[in-house]
Amino acid sequence: MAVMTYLEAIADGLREAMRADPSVVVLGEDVGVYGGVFKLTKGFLDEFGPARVIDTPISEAAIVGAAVGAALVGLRPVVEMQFADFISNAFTQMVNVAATSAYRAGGCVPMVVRAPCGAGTHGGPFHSQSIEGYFFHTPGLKIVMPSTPADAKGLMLAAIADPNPVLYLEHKALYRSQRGPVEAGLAFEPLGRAALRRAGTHLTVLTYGMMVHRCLEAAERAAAEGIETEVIDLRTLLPLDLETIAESAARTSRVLIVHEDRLRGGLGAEIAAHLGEHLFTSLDAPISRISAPDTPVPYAPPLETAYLPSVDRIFDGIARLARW
Amino acid sequence: MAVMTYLEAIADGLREAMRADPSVVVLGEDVGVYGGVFKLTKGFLDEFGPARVIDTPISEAAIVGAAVGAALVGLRPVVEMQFADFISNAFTQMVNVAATSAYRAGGCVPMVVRAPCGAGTHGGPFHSQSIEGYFFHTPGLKIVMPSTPADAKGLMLAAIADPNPVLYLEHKALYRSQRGPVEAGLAFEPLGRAALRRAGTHLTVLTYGMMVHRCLEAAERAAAEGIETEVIDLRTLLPLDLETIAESAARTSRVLIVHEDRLRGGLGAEIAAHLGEHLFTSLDAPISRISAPDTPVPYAPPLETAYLPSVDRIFDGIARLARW
Amino acid sequence: MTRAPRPPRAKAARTVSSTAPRKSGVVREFAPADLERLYHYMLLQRLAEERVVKLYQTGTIVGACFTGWGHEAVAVGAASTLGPDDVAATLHRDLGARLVLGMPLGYYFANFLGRSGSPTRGREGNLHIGGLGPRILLHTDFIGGNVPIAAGAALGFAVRKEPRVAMAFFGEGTLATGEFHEAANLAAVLRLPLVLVCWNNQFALSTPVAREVLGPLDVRMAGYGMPACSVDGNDVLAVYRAARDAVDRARGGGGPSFIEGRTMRVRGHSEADDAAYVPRALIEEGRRRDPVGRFARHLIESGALRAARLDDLRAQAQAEVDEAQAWAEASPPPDPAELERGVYCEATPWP
Amino acid sequence: MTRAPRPPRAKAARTVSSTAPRKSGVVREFAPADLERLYHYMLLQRLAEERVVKLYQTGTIVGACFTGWGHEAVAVGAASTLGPDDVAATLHRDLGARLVLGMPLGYYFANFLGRSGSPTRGREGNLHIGGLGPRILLHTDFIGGNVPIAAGAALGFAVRKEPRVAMAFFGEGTLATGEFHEAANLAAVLRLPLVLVCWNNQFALSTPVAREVLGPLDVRMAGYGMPACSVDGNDVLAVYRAARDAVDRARGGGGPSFIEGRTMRVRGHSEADDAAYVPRALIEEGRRRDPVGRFARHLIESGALRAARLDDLRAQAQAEVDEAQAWAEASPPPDPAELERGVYCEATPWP
Ligand SMILES: Cc1ncc(C[n+]2csc(CCOP(=O)(O)OP(=O)(O)O)c2C)c(N)n1
Ligand SMILES: Cc1ncc(C[n+]2csc(CCOP(=O)(O)OP(=O)(O)O)c2C)c(N)n1
Ligand SMILES: [Mg+2]
Ligand SMILES: [Mg+2]
Repeated sequence: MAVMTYLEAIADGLREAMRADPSVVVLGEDVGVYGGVFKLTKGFLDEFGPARVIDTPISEAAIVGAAVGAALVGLRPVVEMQFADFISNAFTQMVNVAATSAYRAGGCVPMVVRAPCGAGTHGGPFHSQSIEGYFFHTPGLKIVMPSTPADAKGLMLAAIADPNPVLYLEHKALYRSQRGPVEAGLAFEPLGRAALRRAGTHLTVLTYGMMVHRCLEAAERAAAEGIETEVIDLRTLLPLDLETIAESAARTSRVLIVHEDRLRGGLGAEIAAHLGEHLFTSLDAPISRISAPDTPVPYAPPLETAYLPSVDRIFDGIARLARW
Repeated sequence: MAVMTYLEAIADGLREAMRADPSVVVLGEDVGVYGGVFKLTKGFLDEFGPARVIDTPISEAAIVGAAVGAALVGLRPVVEMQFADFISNAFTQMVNVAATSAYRAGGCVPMVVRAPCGAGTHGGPFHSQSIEGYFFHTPGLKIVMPSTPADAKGLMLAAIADPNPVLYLEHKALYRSQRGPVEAGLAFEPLGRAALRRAGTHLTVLTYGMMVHRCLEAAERAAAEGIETEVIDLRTLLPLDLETIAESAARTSRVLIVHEDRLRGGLGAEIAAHLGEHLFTSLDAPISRISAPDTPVPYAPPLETAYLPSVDRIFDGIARLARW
Repeated sequence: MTRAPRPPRAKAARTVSSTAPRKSGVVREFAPADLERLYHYMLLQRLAEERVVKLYQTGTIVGACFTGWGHEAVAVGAASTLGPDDVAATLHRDLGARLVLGMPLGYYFANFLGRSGSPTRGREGNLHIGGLGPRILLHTDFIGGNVPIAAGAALGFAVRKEPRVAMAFFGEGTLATGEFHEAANLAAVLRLPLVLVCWNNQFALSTPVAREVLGPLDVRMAGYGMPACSVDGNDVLAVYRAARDAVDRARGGGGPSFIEGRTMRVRGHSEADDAAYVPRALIEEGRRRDPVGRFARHLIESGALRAARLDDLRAQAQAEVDEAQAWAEASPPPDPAELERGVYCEATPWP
Repeated sequence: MTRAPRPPRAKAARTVSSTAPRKSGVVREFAPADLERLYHYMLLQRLAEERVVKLYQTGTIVGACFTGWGHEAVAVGAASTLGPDDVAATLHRDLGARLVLGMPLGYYFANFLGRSGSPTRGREGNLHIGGLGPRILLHTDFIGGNVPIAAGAALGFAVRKEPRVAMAFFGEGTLATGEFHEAANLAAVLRLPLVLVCWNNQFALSTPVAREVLGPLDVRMAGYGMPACSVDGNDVLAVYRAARDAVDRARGGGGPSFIEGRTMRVRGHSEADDAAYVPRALIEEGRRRDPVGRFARHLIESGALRAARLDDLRAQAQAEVDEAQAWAEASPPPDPAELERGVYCEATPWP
């Protein structure tokens, strides 16, 4: 199996889909000639031509809206947001148009919106955000966020295959830092299934995105102190794999939720509320959450470092919970 | 004390503020000549003139953005969204510009965005939404939602007085259905304080907006069966009055959260997660949530009725929890 | 998703013998059957909306009630230039366009009445029907929001190199919106086969056009780099001619065009609005220029149709309205058990 | 909020004796001190950005690095027409405008270096400084998003009937955005005292202007119902004259105006971009038309300034850059304990 970076794996999935089906097209700002600001679609214009790799003006609302229209007439558009942050300009088309199409009129909108997100690259408040918290509340959308190259490709293919609008979150800090084996061809990774990254008996850590790697590191440290941590990578954030989550939580009876997104109204809130209500009698400790603080993402390295949940903080959370 | 409808009370608060300070202005679509689609600003144009009651083109993003700019040079703009649903067009200006101003640059943005929201008026998917779930996740914003005429006026005045951007949610179904005594003059109701609507010992119901009235009705029914329900009206949704909430929850040891907004990622999730973590040892039953389902708001009366949490559903939730 | 049976389709008026007394240019330019078809759909919109207003006034219809009174020529004239594979994004004054594109009139009543027989299964209200199979694109209440969708459909045709055209309908106030702007600009830059049809009815709710956008609309839109024109929106043939040129240009790879149809909103914004803010003179003048009556007179004077034939057509349209309403009323209200169904589309295997 | 002491202010070059050898129209139109001031700020932007590029290349500055190379004439020429109470919404190529409006150069370095001394206290990066007291409005990274804010400031002035003007700076790609459109249209309809200053540097990142918006920018903007013109954006005096007229008109109640300053982005979009997609010839031609060098030559040829004086000015500007950088480097990095402070403004009693 080929070894690829997270970024190469996303591109590989997208390329395979475009080779498999001429109705898959890419559109966004600077995706063609430039190959995208992260060079993810580099070479796509040459291979697929300007009719399928479409450079657009700076118009997020129209880009997403056009993807909806194109999907309605049979294309499978894959939109690139230059940075996830800018998707707020397309909020209406995302949550009110694309997401409600099936429910209101039975119209399928098979489209993917790629959103390079996350902090750690000194991008400041508008080039670093986690945006899942804004979309998780929306019926009709699906949201995925891979943490490994294999998932990056598999989930991209599954997102394109899905007949619903899918928000595909790719963490900028993982683009080149993550390398791993990736299957060739149409190697789908089905939506809606969490992945067990580490088996454990003392507590369950639920996480996704860049935090998966920090949680695994913290779990290793905890193991050195005799704490066996189970780490689950959610992968699909909407719809959540509640079955897998609940099974593990019931088994370990202790749950720590870790995400990079802000605390208030983040995914952790819904998961904690859900488990707290349905596993009330089987929990031996309060469900805890570790996340970024409720502030914008600061630019200066000392602030940005303090902003992101660290391995130390996660380790402390694990230790506290295990001893509870 | 004068008796007013909820709508009259909002208008009264706004009028008093405009009389007290010439820097308070109203802007939005059809707010002047027409007096707003709900006639809330009827007569304002005559009293305050076109310089302070400003009819704008259909441009939600520019309206909110202009309010930010006007606030930065010393005005206290009060924006009217014709319907809360359309605020998605101004999402960038709300969450990324207005809300982050203080944190990023220390710039105060004293502005209020009025959003007529809520279902029950056969408005369909785009004239009926609850939008707090989309904004609750945002640092730097405040969110209020009155349930009584007195609060409607008091919170409007406090929202205008606040140096931060405040999203003021007004429930369309309460506009003319709620009547009550309202103090004259600048009768402020401070932000950030929940209100005890009904004292009880067996369980705590946390709610806001139109659901306050349904919860009180359900609580009365429960009382007939010997269940003493405490009903707390959150009033300010951001920042939450966690003190009052936690005190009551700890005292009754049973919590039911009721809101009109959808379940997943709604306010109830954060409140349940917070209380579940901090009151773990003092809760005798799982924190339960009652809300609308995770779907758009349907139009047809039978569907819309089934969509909204009913007094029956709330009563059953109270009874179930009390017996748990 | 459970779907009620399709209601009867709007009948395109059958051809008349073209042995009319006098002949004129119009008769030479248009086949009598085409003229009848235009008139038929305009009349059908008018009569259907008259009926819905009655149902609203008697409380049978709840929520909001919009009509396209005075907009029939723009709706029918423009939509009639579309080919069988073309699509349109419609809005709240263009019922006639939906009918021309094949929407069964029963759907209109079923949607207003919130019945399961409507394509939205009662989930949407009043005119907010869309996603009607291939030809009528997903509806959105967001003013301006339907234009990116239409541009996207046009993009789809361009990508596939299909000789198809997308049309978007909207009012003049829509030109103020960011979504309209981004979509019109995108279409111009990418030379998409899109036709932008604007009914300028002088008001956006209570806001006069001069408070929405300054200057002539066609001049403004020409600045986007697309052919733009302004025609009498109460003259169905003028609209038809302008739209035909735009559709041909789009189909031929000439990119998007903009058409302003000048008209007047002769009723309130919705039936809940008495339009007290509109000078009476404007409304009366608008009524005098009523596109339906005017076209009827024109058909007779030009010798295209006999008065008796007009009466037949009215009777036939009236019957269609009765039939459509009956069909809708026979359709059951949606079952609350359906409330949570269909939030997602069911997976179709890909690729 | 703890704030570091203010850094030294950019020194406006002192007046020279106007006994220059030859006299020309320019000298008659502008006082020598004004010409020097224009040159001073253009040079200051250029030298400061050269320094920042060095710091970026050596890894001292992290994140993104943008410069306004070739945009100095638009930035300085337009901003110099503003009065002491006027405001501007700036963006990423207009450092000179911020300096003209009184931003201490030290803030620029402190923000790039993420130091607590910057007005953003290290929370924002690179050029994203804003909310600098009364004159420089809140910055936003969202292309197009600063125009509604500027329009709102202008609205505030109009409401208060204050003779003040708001100016917004942006590039040509910004014209494609919905926020720009809505704000420009709003300003036109409400006749707000707003001046829209567009540097057309031919590219929006990799996208040539013809793929962002079609047709001449000034023609398009005239369609919004506002006076619009296009000038040589590398000629600071041409920009100054156009902006002066627009500012006067705005102040006089004549509403908004649009000014296009034609120039060329002679470097990459950011310093991480080698601009391989830009024809070399375009860049070389842009370099030849470099506004700073060109203005220097013009000042000498017109007899406004002696060559020796230019050397003094350069030395003085270089010293200011050194001083500003030193001030910034002396400012401590933000304290992580500050991370969660200041999300809300502290209440000020009202009314
Ligand atoms: C984004 C958005 N803002 C506001 C509204 C409320 N609204 C519905 S129709 C309308 C007026 C539209 O005017 P115009 O485009 O001229 O069409 P007309 O109703 O005059 O036919 C408004 C403001 C809306 N539907 N969408
Ligand atoms: C809403 C939004 N979309 C995309 C971006 C990413 N971006 C930053 S600058 C830029 C190009 C802007 O082009 P132009 O307006 O011509 O200014 P220039 O950079 O050429 O000076 C883009 C696309 C952004 N900042 N905001
Ligand atoms: Mg109109
Ligand atoms: Mg540019």
